Amino acid sequence: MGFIKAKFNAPGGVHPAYHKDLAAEQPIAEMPLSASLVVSMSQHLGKPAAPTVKKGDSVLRGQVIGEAAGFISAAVHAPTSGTVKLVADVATAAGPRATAITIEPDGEDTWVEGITPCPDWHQQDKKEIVEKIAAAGITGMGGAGFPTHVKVSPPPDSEIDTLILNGAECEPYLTADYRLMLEKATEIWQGALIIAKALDAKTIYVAIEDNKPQAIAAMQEALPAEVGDAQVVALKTEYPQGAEKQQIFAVTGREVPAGGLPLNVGIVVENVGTTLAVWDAVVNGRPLTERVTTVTGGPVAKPGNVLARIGTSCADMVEFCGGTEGPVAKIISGGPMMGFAQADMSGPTTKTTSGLLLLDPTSVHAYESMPCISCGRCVGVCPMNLMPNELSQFLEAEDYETAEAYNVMDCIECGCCAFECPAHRPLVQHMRRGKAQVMLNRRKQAS
Amino acid sequence: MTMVIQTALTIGGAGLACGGLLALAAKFLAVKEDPRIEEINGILPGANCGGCGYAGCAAYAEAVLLKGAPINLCAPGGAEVLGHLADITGETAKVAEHKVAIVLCGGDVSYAPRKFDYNGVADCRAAQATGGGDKSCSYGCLGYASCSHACPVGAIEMVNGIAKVHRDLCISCGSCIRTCPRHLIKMVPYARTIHVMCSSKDKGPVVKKACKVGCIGCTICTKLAENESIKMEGFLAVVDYDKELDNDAVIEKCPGKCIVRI
Amino acid sequence: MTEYVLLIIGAVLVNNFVLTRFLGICPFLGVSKKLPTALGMCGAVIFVMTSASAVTWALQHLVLEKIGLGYLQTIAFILVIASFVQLVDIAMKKFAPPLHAALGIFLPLITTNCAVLGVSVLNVQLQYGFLKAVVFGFAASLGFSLALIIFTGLREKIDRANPPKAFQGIAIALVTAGLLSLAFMGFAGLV
Amino acid sequence: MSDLAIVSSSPHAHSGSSVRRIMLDVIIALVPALLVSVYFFGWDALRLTLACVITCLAAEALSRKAMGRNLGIDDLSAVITGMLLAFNLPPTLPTWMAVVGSVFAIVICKQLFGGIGYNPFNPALAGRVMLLISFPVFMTRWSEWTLPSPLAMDAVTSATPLGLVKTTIGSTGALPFTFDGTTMLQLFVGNQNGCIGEVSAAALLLGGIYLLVRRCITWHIPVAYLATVAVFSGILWMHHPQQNLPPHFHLLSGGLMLGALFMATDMVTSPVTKRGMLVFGVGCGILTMLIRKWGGYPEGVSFAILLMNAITPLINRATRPRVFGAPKGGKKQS
Repeated sequence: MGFIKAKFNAPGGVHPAYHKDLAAEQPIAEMPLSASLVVSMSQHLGKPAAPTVKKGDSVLRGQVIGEAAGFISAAVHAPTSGTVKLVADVATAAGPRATAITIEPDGEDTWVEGITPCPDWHQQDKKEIVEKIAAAGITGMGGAGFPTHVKVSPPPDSEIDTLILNGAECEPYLTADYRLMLEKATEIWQGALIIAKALDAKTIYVAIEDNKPQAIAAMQEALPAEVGDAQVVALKTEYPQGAEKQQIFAVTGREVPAGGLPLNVGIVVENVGTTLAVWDAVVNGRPLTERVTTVTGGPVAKPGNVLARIGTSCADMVEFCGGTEGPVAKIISGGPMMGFAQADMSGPTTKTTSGLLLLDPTSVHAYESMPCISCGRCVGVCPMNLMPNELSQFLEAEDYETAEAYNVMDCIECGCCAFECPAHRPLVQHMRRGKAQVMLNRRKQAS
Repeated sequence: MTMVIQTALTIGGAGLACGGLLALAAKFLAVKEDPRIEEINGILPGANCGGCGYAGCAAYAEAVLLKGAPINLCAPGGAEVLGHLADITGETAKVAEHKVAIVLCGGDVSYAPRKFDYNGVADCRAAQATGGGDKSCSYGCLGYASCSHACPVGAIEMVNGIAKVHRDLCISCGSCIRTCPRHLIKMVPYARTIHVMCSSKDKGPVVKKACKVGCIGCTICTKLAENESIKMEGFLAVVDYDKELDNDAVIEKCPGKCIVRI
Repeated sequence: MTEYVLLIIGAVLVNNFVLTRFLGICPFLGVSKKLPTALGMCGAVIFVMTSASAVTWALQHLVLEKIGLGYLQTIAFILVIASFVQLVDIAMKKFAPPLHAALGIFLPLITTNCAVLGVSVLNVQLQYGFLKAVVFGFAASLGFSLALIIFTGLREKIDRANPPKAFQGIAIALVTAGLLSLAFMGFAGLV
Repeated sequence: MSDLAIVSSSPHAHSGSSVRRIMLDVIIALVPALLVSVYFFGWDALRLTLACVITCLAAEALSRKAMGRNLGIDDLSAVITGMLLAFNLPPTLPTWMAVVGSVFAIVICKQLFGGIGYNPFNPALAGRVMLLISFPVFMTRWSEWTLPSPLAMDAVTSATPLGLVKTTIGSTGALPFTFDGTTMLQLFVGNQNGCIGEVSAAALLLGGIYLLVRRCITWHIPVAYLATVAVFSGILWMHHPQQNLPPHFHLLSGGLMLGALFMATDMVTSPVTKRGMLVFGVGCGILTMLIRKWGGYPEGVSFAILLMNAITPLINRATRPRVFGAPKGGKKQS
């Protein structure tokens, strides 16, 4: 039984230089504990978690230090045992301020009590699985950070028939998911079966770009015998194949309605890293306290894939990878297409930090505010079929009504338009700002 | 002579015919509307600043008559417009106190450096959403002039990288307040001249590191100021504009040099 | 039949009222900011111009010429046109208030739209028969509409342009109209 | 440069394309046509090209300076405007007229709108049409060169092939020459009377292929344009072979190749959507043939493209793609 090729391909898309060779062959390396860990209460979409510890408290690994504050929220756990040094508001790279808890590890790394492995997860029913996922504080680890327990408990009226494991990793430079698929294929499959059980999904696809034949082979080989309808799907190598709506279309030919969710077409997509975390939570009973991050880019001396505790500072990770060689002009949390640039390396990693990318001055792209020359390239590459050229012009003129009428809210901020723009316009930034303003206006109107 | 009569008759006849037609049309197709709406619209300043909370002067005019909106919402119009509105509607209302906008940040480029090199759209809201803003102080004025662009009367000028309101030009419409992502702009009574030009809620050491004219939360001013007209909100001294304050001591004694008279 | 086709092509493209005869510039510049408003204006002008052509033809040939008062042409025509526009105004206020509000002052100004008077006078000058006069009036209003719609598209583009301060607004619109008129010269000699 | 890290919005990667690079590619693509025109028209071709390019650059720099804006001539777009305008001029045109046309193109048609990206009309074409209307005699006085070509047979009228056809059909009702292989070959290599840059279909096609390979243009506009002209003229020709020129003659003569490959494809003034580009090309083709066949001018390419430029915003509006996930064939948003 071989893998199948994706029958469909979503509109648009670009082919950036991949640079995956920097870290692709580096096995996942576990990093020693840092001297201090900073755990943000806002590592996911939705409401930030509410801190449950105060300065001076001692905590154990896996202990809840932040409670989910609402349905769309996620719990946060202590990444190791130690003492709480500080609970304070800090500015995050994305803008809004959030509470963060600084922990000084005691070096013992003692697990909190009550971690009970359950090797035969089949005994657990749907409800228990979802509860365990929620208790483990798992969020989407591909980048957006949507709480996973919400995803795996769809409203009762929606029927989910398909689970797609997202192993596309279409972001250049990043190889964390690739390494996971090579090294943990069996566990990922088990995780997939657990999620499929929670969802009652009959079909499981693993979507991988066809520039990763080894990952395809590894996942193919590990395909468990017990599963009926499961398949590895090779996607055409094109950014953004990892974007949810585009991937669903590529794999199944179903179009998620504009403004809708994948569950509207009976599908749930989970990142492979998330799936592994689910396996860990359900089988080993362990909450999410660490993740694999690709530390890469020209100035990194020894790029690699690092298994680090959540809250490890970027500087420590880079140090673990041999430090830097030559000047660093840009520090990016995530990949080059959708990652967030950081002011410095002091910031901590979160559940969503899939990569830490350093760029030297020559590979930094500078935005200009040149006028649009209407070349139409952004229109051609937009995977959502929008017209970023005119949307950006409406938004520059602060005409939010027109931009909204022309579907600015459907923008997925993938960056294809700005990647192609010969006038070097900051198109994604315009969209992002426009979307925020439209949301603000809508809220104002509702109230 | 015949020609004159003929001319007069023809034109007169045609005119009568047309007039009759129009009269009929006006009768059968008439649309009722309150003539006062147009009248009020004419009295309003026509700046369409939106300060009243309605989409523009015309919308406000309609709201006053049809939805019973208060008649003292037009800040640019001031007492004069209020008087006219009172005459038309028969309502009475007090003139709202003359307020002007002020940007509560004094950390210009010479006092507060940049913490990274921002590359992108020159707009405060965009800059704030990209890395949290490039100013060393995470509460200070970013200086990308969004408020200045939003001001309908050009009352906000960028001086040394921060926004300054010309208080005599300000029409207190509040457009600037809505654009500032850091909520630095406040409406304060025109008569008041002493302000704490800082909005940083950070602790003293953090403020000191970020800006040379920030409020370090020393609380000296709160002790000097009469009847609690300056209060502490966390680590920040805030003027209570409901209480009198005219005391040069607070200005002289402020170690952060952030209390000023404008 | 060919005759009428040529008449229409002539009035729409070759001797476009706005772009080659330069009549009706006021609404052309005034209501070309948004497409829906422009379309409303087109409807109003098509109605007024076609019916005014018919009525003024009748007035000229059945009344004025019969009694030798041909020289009253202009004033009589304006009277008729003015009434027509008032009629449209009243009707629109009743049946399409948003459009009425959007057109604003430009609706009554069709009265002084020289294109309407122009077509009536041209009908007399060119000695068209009744049917031909009506067709010509209709074609001329089509030409006006075509120019207005094209220009509205351009206006939406140049509204986002960045002209020097002295040329912002109506100045750059006039420059654009001039260039559009230049392009329309290509139709010269077509009929 | 400061030591601070650079922070910008995503994406942090870029394809490496730039406006300047695109413009440079277009200039490179125009070089073959320039060489051919120098070969056939000699010094005059060089004189006009230089005059136009230099004037355009100077006008761009001066007008931007007068407006108090940054000098923006390093994007090279003014060079292209200059070259295209020159390519649309007859070899005998006095230099000062070329200068007037260039100033008009750059100042009125481009900089008044705010410079690159904002102009609704192709500046070179608008400049050419302005000259054609202002100086019709000079703009249609063709070469005094004795070209080694059967098409330049009438040294007295020295008209372009299309002009010759228009006048001869008008007076005699028959076509002035036959369409054997030699004639076609001469047309193809550029051995014909005409504006300096438009004569050689071969050189222009070479440049067009370069642009396609470099992804500066897409196939949509040129193919739609040329195919429409071919089909339109083909129908006429099959209907009345004695009265009408065959499609291949239409394709190879006049400014069609130059227009279809270099001027209709001007990014700023053509639609941004693929469907819009097809509509644009078809519209250009129909208007070109209308003017060539029934209009007062022997050639209609410039006017056709200018007219389509004018409705480009409407085409963009009408060919907005269906948003991914929006209902198919559903209601269009206003």
